[in-house]
Amino acid sequence: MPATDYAFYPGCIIPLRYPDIENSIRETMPLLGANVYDMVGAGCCPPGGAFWSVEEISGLTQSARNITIAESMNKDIMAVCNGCFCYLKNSNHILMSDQEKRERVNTILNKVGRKYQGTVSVYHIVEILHDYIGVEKIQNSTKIKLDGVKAAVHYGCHLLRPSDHLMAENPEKPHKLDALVEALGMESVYYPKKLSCCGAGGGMRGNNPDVTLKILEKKLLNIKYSDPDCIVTACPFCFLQFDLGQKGLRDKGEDFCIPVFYYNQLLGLSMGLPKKRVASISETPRDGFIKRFYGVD
Amino acid sequence: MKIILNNTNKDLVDKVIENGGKRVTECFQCGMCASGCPVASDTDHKIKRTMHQVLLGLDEQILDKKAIWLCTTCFMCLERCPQNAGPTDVVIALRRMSAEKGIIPEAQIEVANNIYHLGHAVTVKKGISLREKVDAPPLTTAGSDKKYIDEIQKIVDSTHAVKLLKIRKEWKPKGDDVIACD
Amino acid sequence: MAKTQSKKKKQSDEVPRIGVYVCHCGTNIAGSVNIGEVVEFSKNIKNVSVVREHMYLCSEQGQNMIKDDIKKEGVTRVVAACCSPRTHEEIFRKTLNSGNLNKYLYEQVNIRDQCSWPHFKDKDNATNKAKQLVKSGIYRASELEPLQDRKLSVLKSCLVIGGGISGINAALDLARSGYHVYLVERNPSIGGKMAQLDKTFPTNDCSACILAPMMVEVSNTSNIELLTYSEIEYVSGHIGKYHITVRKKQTSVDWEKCNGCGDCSIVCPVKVDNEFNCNMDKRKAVYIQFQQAIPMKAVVDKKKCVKCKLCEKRCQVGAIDISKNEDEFIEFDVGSIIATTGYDLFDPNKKAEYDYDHPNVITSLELERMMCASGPTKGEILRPSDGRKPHTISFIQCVGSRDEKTNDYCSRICCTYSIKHARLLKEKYPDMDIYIHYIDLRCFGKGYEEYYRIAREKGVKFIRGRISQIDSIGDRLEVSGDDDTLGEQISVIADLVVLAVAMESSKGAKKLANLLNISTDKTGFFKEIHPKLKPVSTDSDGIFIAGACQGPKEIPDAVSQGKAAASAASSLMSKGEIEIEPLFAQITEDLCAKCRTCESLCTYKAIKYTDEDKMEVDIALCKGCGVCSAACPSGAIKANHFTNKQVRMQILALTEGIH
Amino acid sequence: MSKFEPNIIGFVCNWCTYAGADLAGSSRYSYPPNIKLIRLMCSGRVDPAFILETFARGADGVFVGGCHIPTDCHYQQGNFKALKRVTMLKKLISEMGIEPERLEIFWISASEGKRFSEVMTSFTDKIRELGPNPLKV
Repeated sequence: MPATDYAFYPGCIIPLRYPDIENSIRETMPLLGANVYDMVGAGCCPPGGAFWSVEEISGLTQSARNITIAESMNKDIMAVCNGCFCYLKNSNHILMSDQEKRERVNTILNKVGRKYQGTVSVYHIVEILHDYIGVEKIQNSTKIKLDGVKAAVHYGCHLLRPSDHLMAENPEKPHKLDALVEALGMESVYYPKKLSCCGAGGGMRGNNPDVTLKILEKKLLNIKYSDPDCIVTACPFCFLQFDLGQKGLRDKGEDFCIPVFYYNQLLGLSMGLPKKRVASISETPRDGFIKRFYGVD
Repeated sequence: MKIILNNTNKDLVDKVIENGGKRVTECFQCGMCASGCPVASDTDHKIKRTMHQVLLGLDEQILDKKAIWLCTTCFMCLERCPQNAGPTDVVIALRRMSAEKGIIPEAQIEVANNIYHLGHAVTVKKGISLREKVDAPPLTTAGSDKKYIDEIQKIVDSTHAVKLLKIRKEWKPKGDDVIACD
Repeated sequence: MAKTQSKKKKQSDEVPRIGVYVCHCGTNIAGSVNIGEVVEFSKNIKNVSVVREHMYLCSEQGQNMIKDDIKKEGVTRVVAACCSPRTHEEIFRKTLNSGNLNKYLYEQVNIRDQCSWPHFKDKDNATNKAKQLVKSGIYRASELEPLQDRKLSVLKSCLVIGGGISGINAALDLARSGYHVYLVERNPSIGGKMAQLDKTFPTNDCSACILAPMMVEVSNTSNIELLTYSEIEYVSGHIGKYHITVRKKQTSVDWEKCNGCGDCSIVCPVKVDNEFNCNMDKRKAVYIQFQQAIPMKAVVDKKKCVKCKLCEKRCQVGAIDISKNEDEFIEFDVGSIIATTGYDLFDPNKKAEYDYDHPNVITSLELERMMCASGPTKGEILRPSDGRKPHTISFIQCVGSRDEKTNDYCSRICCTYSIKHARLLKEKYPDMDIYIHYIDLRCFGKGYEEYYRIAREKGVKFIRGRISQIDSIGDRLEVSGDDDTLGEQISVIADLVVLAVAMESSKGAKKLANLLNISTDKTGFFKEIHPKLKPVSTDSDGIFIAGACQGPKEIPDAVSQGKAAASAASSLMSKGEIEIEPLFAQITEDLCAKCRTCESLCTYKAIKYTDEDKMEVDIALCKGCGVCSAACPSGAIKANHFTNKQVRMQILALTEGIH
Repeated sequence: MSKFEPNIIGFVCNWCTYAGADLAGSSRYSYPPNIKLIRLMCSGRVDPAFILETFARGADGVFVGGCHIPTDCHYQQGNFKALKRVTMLKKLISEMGIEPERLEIFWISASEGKRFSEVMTSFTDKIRELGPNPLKV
């Protein structure tokens, strides 16, 4: 069972594209009793699109390197991105169960003075918030309630699937992020094909800008079904897809204009943290939402 | 075009299994994979057909075309496959085999080079300026110090990935960004 | 008043008090017939004393309702408006019986199969018709008479026709229970199609190894009289006592003396196609059918024998007498009959596009014989054209099945046996390329899905799409088709093509059906009374069916049915007597003019003119068809339960007041 | 004045045509509700007097339903006897002024539910065309 201290694995997108999300995590988690410590020198997880797609060992070894950083801190990893969570946890699983691969990985890691031992676990921030901190504690820690606000929750693929390794949620009927959203007073609304992909992963955003927007458009049309006030996710890559993707669609003349938040950003705002630090970077406007429901400019 | 099944690659199934698509033979073509696929309607990536092509040994039809690189790896097919045939695993295996033939899309090469040179999948310099804007603490991840990037480079250099992903020693990331730790 | 009269007074003499019961059958009837209207309408018909409705009249609650009315309301006739008497009459007759009312005072009106179902789109007309039919039933019920069942003694012996796996099981089960069994088989040996198989799915155990011990047991069981090389010539009589005539075809070999040594075959100079090996090799004109034959006796093929008498001279026990030509006729009586005559294979020549003329296009049974160690190739798979081992084999499914031009039904076993062949071949020759061209894979049995999975794991290629034609390309065959998933035309250049031919009703089935007076369905298979609830019973009492003569069936089902038929025959015979419906003809002597018209019309010779100048009905022989009654010029013959009066009341009801 | 709807009565044997009607019902093959059946054990039970009486009482059409000729009869030859009687009766009724087409004999087996509905539909159409039984005033 994870304790109150976590090795904070920020990944790539949060620290380098949405550092306001990073701030929201750094500042909300300790208020709920979960202290986060930097994994100094942590590299890319790496994701499925590049290294995993060409060779298993290179992906596995880079993941192992990241895990060894947490091992040296003697703390379980808190992943804040679905991709990071999926690939780190999957690697951890392979390395723990497959001795032959572990030895091959350690042979390479030895060259950089590291050794994978298999002493830490990987958690997604949603699991930590829901399972270990709990909905009640979150409810009690917020100052501003978003009663009557409708949120479309997007889980993202790699928090749920493949479920037999990740085991973070019921893959066909997840509820944790919905419960967390409702802890802020919001209503998590139904929309069709809620578990389907945002269209960003697997190299799709980079390789096929047109296709990625088509998939996103379908996703947004489904979300539009229940006319929510905002989209909430706990994956920075899905966040990026919704944020930049909506801009892409807007440039093509289709403006959905649905504000997007990473969960901890809303949590921070509800706790009264300053908007500038926790929710100030986005291409899809959300100041209106923040002003309307939080009364902050 | 009529396909003569005798002339197909009889080793394809074994190669796919070797590369991680371990349960490909379990497929009985029910179509569950394709019916939930987010890209099927907009692209040539037809996962049910791909599974069948593997079983029949039709490697040219898969590896020489880029459809397998259109998978978003959402794992919906793998999650729901009633035979646990692992369609996503099969796609990944095929990508590995495709990369061996030198077929790999540009975006993959760019991300891999970013990781190799910057420690991250995205460029770093832009990130650092954004961090300053929102009063984030100084970056401590791999992109913050050349010694961490050296580690990653040593790791990648020890694997085939360096060749497969066309890692270039002279790399200039896209945009106006520069390598952070030069 | 009726109620105060002595109970001993015959129920028919009283003014009938009719109870009418209208069943909803859930929504089956109530969905398109207005039950309330039918109930109200019935109340106003003469002699009706009680009318009630029920959600499910055949339920215990519904039956109790009827019994209560018989007891408390003094109901003396019961009319149920519900489903078909063909399925439910017996149930309600029992209800009357247990309510102490003669069970023939019951009339069933079929407002489900004849009103609510066929007229489901037209509620008004369905309701009107239901009213008229109920009225017809009520009118008829007024004229119903109490009848007593006939008791017939039942012989404790059974004729089993067909010595395949189903018949063997039926015969053994009955013999073990103490009944005398006559097992009649057309071929020289029992064993049926199963004896031709190499291995059986889903366990892949050797067919001969599991079948042969049962065949031996048949020959060792004293109360089984085994009549092979024999056919049913004539059947007469009735349930409890059928008189059977069997034609024992002439073998020219005295089986009492023959010891099965096979010397006769060795010297015989005449070679003929060996049917047991699907004509892929030759046997002699005097032969033993196959290695494990039961009985292990030689037979002279009279059509092929050239009468050289070499065998006669060679036979050391002097068993052969070629001059014997006459068939022998054996007669006996049995209490019940079980038909297990199996199936025939579809003739693939009827699908000319599959080029069965080509030596390398074979049927699955031919492949099966090749795979068998005792078969024509000693277990090796060799191309018939040149004896070379094939490298690529295509299996084509549904040849003659699921095809309106041939047989529209599914033959049920072909998918799994083709998978069996593919698996066995892949195990023996891992390099072999095997394609199964299917339209649906139907591997529904216990353990079959797993069996199919292993075939996939072994690398058998399954391709969905019917093959359109086969062409010869040099010494190979091009199998042209479509791959459903690829959405492309495909072809396989195969060394051998195996056709999964359909199971069809056997060629002698129709003739036997006529001898036994049982029905066949439109595909020629024997017809059971009810596909779900009476799967081995026929519309001739005391005659049962089992195995593939009823429809395509795999071994486990054929065995189960053989055992089921044995159980059904056993429960019929165990008491030694049974009660049957008293639907026989009765002659009113005063009216009879002894014209003897009836005598000449009766198929069963049940009416005879006696020495005392009387016409007499033998009620054991009379089956109650009523032909005599319809023909009697003086109306002297009453057809029980379908009397002139009863029928005329129905005519009256259906023509009265509707103009 | 409402359209003429004929009243048609069928004498059917228990083993083939009655069972065929059951199958038509359970397969939901519809046919005109003008058809009303009287069940007998065999078509050979149909007394010519039944048919004459039915016409005399005003029925517009009558048919006998039995098992296929030659071998399907449950009682071996009852269907032949029915056939002979119907052939004779057709002549007789035409003498009486009733069109012989108003009387038919059909062979419908227990497995021919669809055929039952087709035959009933065409017979009803024919009687409808012929109009009411001329014996009716």
